[in-house]
Amino acid sequence: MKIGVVSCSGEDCLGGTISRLATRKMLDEIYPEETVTICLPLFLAGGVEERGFAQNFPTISVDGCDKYCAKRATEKYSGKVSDAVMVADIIGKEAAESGPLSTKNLTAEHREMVDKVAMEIKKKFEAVLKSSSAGKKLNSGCGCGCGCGC
Amino acid sequence: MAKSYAVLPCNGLDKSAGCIAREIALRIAEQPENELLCPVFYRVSDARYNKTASEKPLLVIDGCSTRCASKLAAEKGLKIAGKVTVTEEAKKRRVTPGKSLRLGESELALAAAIAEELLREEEQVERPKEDRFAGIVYDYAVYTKDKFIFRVPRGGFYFNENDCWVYIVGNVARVGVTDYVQQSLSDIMFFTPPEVGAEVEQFGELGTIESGKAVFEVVSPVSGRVISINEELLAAPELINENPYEKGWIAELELLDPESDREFLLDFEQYFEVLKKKVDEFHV
Amino acid sequence: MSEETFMGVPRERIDWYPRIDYTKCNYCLECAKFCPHNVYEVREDEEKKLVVKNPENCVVFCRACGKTCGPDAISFPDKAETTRRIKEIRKEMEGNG
Amino acid sequence: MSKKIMVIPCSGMGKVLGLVAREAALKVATELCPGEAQTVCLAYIVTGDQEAREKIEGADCLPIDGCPKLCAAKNAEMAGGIIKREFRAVDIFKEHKGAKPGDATALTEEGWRMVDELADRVKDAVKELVREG
Repeated sequence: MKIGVVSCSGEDCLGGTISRLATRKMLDEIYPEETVTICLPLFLAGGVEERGFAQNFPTISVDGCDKYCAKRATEKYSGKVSDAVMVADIIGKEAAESGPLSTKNLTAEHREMVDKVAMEIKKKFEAVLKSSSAGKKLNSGCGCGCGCGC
Repeated sequence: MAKSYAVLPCNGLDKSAGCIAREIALRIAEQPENELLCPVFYRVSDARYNKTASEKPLLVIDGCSTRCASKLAAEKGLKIAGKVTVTEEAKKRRVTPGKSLRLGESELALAAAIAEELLREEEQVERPKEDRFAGIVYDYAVYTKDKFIFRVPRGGFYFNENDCWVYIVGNVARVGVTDYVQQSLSDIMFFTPPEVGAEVEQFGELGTIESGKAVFEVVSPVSGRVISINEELLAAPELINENPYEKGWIAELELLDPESDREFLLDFEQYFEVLKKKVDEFHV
Repeated sequence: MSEETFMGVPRERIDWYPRIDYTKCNYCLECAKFCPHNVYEVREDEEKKLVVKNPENCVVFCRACGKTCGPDAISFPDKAETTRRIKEIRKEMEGNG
Repeated sequence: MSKKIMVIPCSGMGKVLGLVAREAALKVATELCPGEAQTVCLAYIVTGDQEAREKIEGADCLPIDGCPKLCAAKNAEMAGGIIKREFRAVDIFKEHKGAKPGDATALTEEGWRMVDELADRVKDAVKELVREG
């Protein structure tokens, strides 16, 4: 079973950049085998398969600022999130709302922020993993409607 | 009524086939009412030719199988009324053009013959080109892994273990790749078509498609002679990602040995099992 | 369909796997990184750092790793010949079956 | 001059194409055309908030998408933006066959060169729109 991690786009502020990078860190390094992501705007631009994302996977949203775009858009178009991470609560509102950052200009300080947020995602992730693997089995079967249960 | 045409040749100045293409274009353009589009100028400036190109039926003349002129026409969104590729025409006529960029007698004769035929064919066009594959009914079975969806069409489609499909109507086969290929490659950015007219054996190469991840060789499920390729893929190979069974088909072949091909084809049930196994084992 | 068959023929009877031309190979290892089927093995301590370890894992008629090879050191058997051979084996098997 | 031109990159979480789109947008808005263009956060547009809609409704938009799914263009249009031109990182990739641009987390030098090329094209479009008024 896999868990979805959905980040905001993060175009308006540093919190968004950190949110994206922390999400990538989950996908690339921390739990590469257990995580999937989706581009948030695909809920609208994509098809049924994309909109079904949060129904198929327990999903954690990661937002940079208190607009909570990732959480709200996921819940509006796809399904309820299992938990939500707010970057501003972790690195401070002021830092989070400063200007957006190119990955070219990442400093050690920024990387530290990314790590902190990633750890928070990890914590929530493990909690979600525990509770949902105890629950129903998700997203199995081939969906071909043949009832083969494969 | 003598019709008037817009002629778009390639400008292959570095190959004799390109020079022949240019010669054919000149011959057609010399007829009254016809107009020549310069591909080099067209690339930098839309304004000059857009009107002509949209009003007159367009004849596209390519020198070699790189098909620069066809690609240009596709990029500009033009509808092609008629087209030839010099290397293929030469093969058909069993002529081997010389290497020299200056046209000799036989090259000029070839150019004249191709030009004449192209005009004659177009005179009697108007016959709408019927699409013999228009009647396909698409009914997909779906296998899901994570967020990836793999569709496999039922009914009439056959497959090989190299994840290519074939749909046969009469003596003609349409060929493409399956969702497994398109999902594995991710964003497909390049399509190198097979040469029209070429004979391909079963499991032979039918062009390649390429993404940032890899190059995939289309492995022909049947043996045959390539009679057409999906021109739209030249400008928009992403159609393969959107749906490799419908708008993303690769090529059409005239079958050479359907009986013996059959032996090596999988039907829907067989391929669906192969696909599920591959997805479970390898797909990341 | 069992694991080790291709078109109904036991995989080990089909001669299809990459041949490395060691005079051309520059050990960039792109092919090994690319192939998801563990056909290749990298041996850091040996002179031939790259070997075809599991030829039978190679997908029959797949030549994708060859297209990652800059120096063009990878080749495959002739496809038509291989197809012919597979057909023969199938006939034999039917005869015995 | 009324509103600034909206440069809207896709979210691009999943692929290097998206990261190139995003970095190009950022470069246009902060380095190349800070006076004429601004970025808009696509996720915010997607929420459908009134405030987000007002920001983009009737504005000239230059969506920069990574892949042919065109999230940015489609969502900007749904929110009432006027799409002046569409850019796709994948088109730059097509011009650099075989290049290794990096991944969705970090770009290589080649990846950054593509960012520069894409940003230049967007910049040209911004300048052209400004000239047209």
